[in-house]
Amino acid sequence: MPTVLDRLNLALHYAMETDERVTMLGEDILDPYGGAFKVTRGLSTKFPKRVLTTPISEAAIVGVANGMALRGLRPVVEIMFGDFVTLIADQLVNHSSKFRWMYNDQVRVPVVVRTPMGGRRGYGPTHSQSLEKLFLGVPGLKVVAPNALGDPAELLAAAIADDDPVLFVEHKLLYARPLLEPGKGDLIDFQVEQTGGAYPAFTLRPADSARLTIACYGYNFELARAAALDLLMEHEIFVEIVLFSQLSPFDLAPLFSSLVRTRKLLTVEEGTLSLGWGAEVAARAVERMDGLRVRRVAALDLPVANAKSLEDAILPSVQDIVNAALSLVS
Amino acid sequence: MPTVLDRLNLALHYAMETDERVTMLGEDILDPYGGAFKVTRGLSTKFPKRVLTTPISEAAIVGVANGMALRGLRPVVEIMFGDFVTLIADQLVNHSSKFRWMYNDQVRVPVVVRTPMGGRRGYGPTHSQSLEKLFLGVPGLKVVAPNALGDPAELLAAAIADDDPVLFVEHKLLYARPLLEPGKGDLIDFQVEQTGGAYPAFTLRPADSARLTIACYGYNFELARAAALDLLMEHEIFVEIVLFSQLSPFDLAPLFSSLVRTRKLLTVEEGTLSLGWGAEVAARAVERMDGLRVRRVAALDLPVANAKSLEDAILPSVQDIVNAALSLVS
Amino acid sequence: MDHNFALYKTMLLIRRFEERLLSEFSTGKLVGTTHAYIGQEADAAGIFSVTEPEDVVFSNHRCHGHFLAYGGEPYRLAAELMGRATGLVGGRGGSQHIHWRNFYSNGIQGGIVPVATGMALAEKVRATGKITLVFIGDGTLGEGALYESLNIAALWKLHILFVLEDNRHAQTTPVEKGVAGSMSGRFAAFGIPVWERDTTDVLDIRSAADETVRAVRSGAGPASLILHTYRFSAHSKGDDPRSPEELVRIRQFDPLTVHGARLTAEECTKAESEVDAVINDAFVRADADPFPVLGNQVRR
Amino acid sequence: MDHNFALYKTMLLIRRFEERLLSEFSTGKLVGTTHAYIGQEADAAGIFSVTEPEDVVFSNHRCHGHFLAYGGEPYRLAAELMGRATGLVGGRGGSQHIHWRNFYSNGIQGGIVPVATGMALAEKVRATGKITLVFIGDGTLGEGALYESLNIAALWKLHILFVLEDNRHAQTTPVEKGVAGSMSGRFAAFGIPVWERDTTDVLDIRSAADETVRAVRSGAGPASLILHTYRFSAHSKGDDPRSPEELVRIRQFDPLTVHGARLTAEECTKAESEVDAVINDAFVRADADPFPVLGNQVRR
Ligand SMILES: Cc1ncc(C[n+]2csc(CCOP(=O)(O)OP(=O)(O)O)c2C)c(N)n1
Ligand SMILES: Cc1ncc(C[n+]2csc(CCOP(=O)(O)OP(=O)(O)O)c2C)c(N)n1
Ligand SMILES: [Mg+2]
Ligand SMILES: [Mg+2]
Repeated sequence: MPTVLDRLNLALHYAMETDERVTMLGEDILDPYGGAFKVTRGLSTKFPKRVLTTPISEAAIVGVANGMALRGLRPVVEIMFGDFVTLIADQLVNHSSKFRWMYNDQVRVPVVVRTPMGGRRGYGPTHSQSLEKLFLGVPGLKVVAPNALGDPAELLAAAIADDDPVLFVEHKLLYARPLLEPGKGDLIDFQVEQTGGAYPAFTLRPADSARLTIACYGYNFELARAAALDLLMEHEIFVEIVLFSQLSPFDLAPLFSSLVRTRKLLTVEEGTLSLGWGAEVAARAVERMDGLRVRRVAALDLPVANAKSLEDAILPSVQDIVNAALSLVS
Repeated sequence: MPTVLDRLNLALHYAMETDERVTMLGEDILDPYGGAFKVTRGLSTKFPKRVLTTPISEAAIVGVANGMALRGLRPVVEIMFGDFVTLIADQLVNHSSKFRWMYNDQVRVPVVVRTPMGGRRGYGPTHSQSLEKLFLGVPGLKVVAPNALGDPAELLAAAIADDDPVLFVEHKLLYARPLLEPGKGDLIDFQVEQTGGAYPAFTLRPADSARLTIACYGYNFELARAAALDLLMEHEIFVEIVLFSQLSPFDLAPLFSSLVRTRKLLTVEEGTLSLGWGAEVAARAVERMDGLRVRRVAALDLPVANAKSLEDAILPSVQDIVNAALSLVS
Repeated sequence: MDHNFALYKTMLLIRRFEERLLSEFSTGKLVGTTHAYIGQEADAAGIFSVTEPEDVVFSNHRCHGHFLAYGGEPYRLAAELMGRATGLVGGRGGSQHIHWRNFYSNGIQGGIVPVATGMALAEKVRATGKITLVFIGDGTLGEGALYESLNIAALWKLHILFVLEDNRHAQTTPVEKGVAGSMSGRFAAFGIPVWERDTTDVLDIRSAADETVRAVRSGAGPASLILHTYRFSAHSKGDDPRSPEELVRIRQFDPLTVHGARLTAEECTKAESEVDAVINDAFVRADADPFPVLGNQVRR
Repeated sequence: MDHNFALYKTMLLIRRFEERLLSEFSTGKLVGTTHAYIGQEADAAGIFSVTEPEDVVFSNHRCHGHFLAYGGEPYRLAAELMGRATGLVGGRGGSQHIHWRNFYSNGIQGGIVPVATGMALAEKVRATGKITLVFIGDGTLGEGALYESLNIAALWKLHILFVLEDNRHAQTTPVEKGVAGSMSGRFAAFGIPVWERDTTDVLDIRSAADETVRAVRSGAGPASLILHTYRFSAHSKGDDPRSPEELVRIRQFDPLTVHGARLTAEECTKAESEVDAVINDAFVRADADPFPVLGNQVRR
């Protein structure tokens, strides 16, 4: 199977081939290097004029992309590490996401900002964060994250085709992962339902009736599956998993369907706990349904340390998910 | 009674008088202008050397304050409008809040960033937002908001005395408000309990047993009280209000005490709904207590329009709070 | 001369529009805030007399003058400022956030500069022949995003003109407290050529603008135009900490007086009455327009 | 000469430290990433030979060389890089995020510059006589926060030295693709005096640094020191897209060779063996140290 990286790279190639408005911008994205994580590899060789390596100017790059988008192009920006989204916050919050509504729907801002997030590689406090939560709920901005189950190529293609700005969050550890196949490997015991449109959600239903629902996105689907396996093997607890591709706006219909069955919600994410993605998921779920039980698993509210012993303690583990699940069903 | 503005101004005067490490930085903060909202009025006349009017460089100003704090001073920065916190995101998230922990507790970063937030003045999409939610949950950063009940002077003094960075969020409409007095005016029917330390919370308990708890902060306490009055007069529903000064880290003990009594939570804030303050409040509440009912009132997930007819429709109203309360107890 | 008359009339239109606006605040018809262009009219009038209608413009918080000189309709602007559904952006944006044809504005200092840079890139890629203009004030030299954009515009030889209107103050901050070193050096450091004028004479400005616009349109890369000028009114609606003497002193540079000297008394009167009619019509019409209502867009 | 020997030894210490570090990655003792200072040693050695021990230093992602020349202990740095509790910051920071005495570093390009500017302000207010140094690379000229800081430092006459190490590449981007116009112009535009050298001779660098440090310490305001140099190893651990020819060509500027020519063969051997002992001790000791554990600080 191709890896997530292969598929993302393919989507970029395909988008550039089929739509000449698509333009790449980012730091060190030219061949032979092809970007810090190689996602843009091959593009500059094939499309030398439309692949622009930029100075180290995150704010301006996204600003430039906003301007390009306002004037008819479809820029795709790479921010080398997700930790630097703090530098593009003004462009995303006060420019990209506002123009369409503020100008009374007379313009569109088809910008995609791609960036790798996440830790577990020992990169330390400024190169390991999961900061997507800063932008969840920003009106006018979509936040989307690929995973190893849905096709990352289709997801990225949809983001590029979107008329509105999209922050596209790629977990570093996903790049090397081969795509999963429903019915194979540890998916064998799950029935997989896909719902939603361009940024689909996947509901994994086990053979027997589930006692809780795990909501997650991106790389944490890998941990969630491992936890589900453990819960089944060690504790005979069946789990449903709802895997989201679209993080914001929050469209939680498939989760609600699952919660009708299980009435117990466990959210899993790698960012710090407080006001993470899971907070809004939990809040919406309980506003909608009385009597739910809820737990969240996330990173400790600390920076991500460099030393592995600390990083492992700070970021959520499979065991943390299992423990939370057990406390939820107890 | 003095206004909130009077008390904030007094706190700055007092801090500069009593601690020569305290230094003010901000755009247009010199007399006779004294800052866009006059909070720094009089300071530059009294302490000409320690009040520094800056170029329009939000990121650098906060960076400079970080450096000053690392080297023994206690800077207080004014960001002219809260909408510009997007420009200081990198300094707050990747510098101010990280240094202490990242440097193994060997340094302190006693920075205060004060900024006016909020709408209802017809300032339009880039001068009316409530963006504090971007920084709620950032590890190492405190977010604090004054209100008209607690003493804003004491609150700001505490922030300046804090060894850790504090984002101090002042709602524009609070400035002109006179301080409230427990037992007077519309507070007459409430018993007010203060809990917590330097950034206290206030629990307002009505004469009779309450059917729901409203959690709020800052200016929205004004709306919450109006809603409570309406609920009592029109619907004979008693309400408890828990008013927070410390928004982050989330320390919700007084809310939990109230919820034990009411088991119904209504959060109120002016920022946009999705992943606002209320999301984390709701999530923590339901993680802790099974069977709670929850509603949130916030702005629509849209930019804040300039026209009053639109702004009023977008921002939460007293009637919105009343309606949500009624749906909660129904 | 026709062309002198047209320039005068543009400046007068701006002046009267802004005056009317400020007065409407006292009648309560306007809420929020505004930044009047009074004193700087020669900049906009001069520049837009040498641009093409299809050129792209990104303006800032002080955008009314730019918009009117660009050819924007006073009525639509008035309606926007009064929060009417017929406003340029349906009342959503207000004074600082407007858009019409190829004219855009936003209220974040500096943030518009990379956006304009990207617009210039798009026009270059699409080979439309349009140039892009972006307006900043002296105070906006404080914002880092500006320098990031200058670097990119120069590296990629974009067809963009950076117009710096130095009215010697940023809100209440005089340039000495806000700008170190030299203004022209800020552009020159990036290899961007600089045209600089210290004048309120619209003809001087027009000729400098003509040179820079030609340079940019020739495809040589970005250029900058630094115009030292004066703002006569307060920064926004608020108080003005400048001394009364200074306010009197700078009025001697009134661009209407300077250029008005080239017109006959009849021409001046004619301009005055034509402009009055337009402004009055704009505000009266706008005032009769409906307020916008919010569709049923988003859950509460 | 003692002083030539000391400079040589500092450079050698940096070189051997970085080499050892890179090799430890292959043994799996190190995880994460690192940015080696190999090739640029003369910059740090020259500069820190003329600063005072109490001066304040803010360094960037490529900080090991600065740290060692500052006088930092190789053992504590090695322990940090190996993620040990005895590391400079207990393993929390790693390669790019260290702090010891008045030395600080962080991994965000440009973000450290305003912080250093604020440090300089604090030292000035507290009249400590200390100056502040901040290190940036050519690529970091892309970041807006830098220019905001230059403006402020110049306006407030802060005692700060901006050291720009131009190793002609930012990661894989050659300066021609990243930096428009002139490097010195970037500082001059703000009225900040510039010292500029294109050399890897530590004595030249030392003398330029001496002049700039004196200028800053005199209280005249900020200054900048631009050092054009070469990076011999890859940007970080990753691949290096430069051609093998280029890598050979630039080795002729090896600062160890250039300055080594001033030493006797015995001196060189002596330096080599002393440095080897220190480095070996540092890594061996660090390797025996415990890993940090997280206290029970925060709820899960
Ligand atoms: C990022 C940002 N910071 C601050 C402000 C508030 N503000 C609006 S206009 C202004 C002064 C601008 O001065 P200048 O650039 O000289 O333009 P002028 O008003 O003189 O035309 C300030 C500080 C803003 N709108 N955006
Ligand atoms: C804000 C930010 N953007 C990007 C990076 C990733 N990055 C780390 S070093 C580097 C290149 C820096 O080049 P230069 O300033 O020339 O320093 P050098 O590495 O050559 O010493 C980049 C792009 C970063 N650390 N911070
Ligand atoms: Mg100005
Ligand atoms: Mg470099």
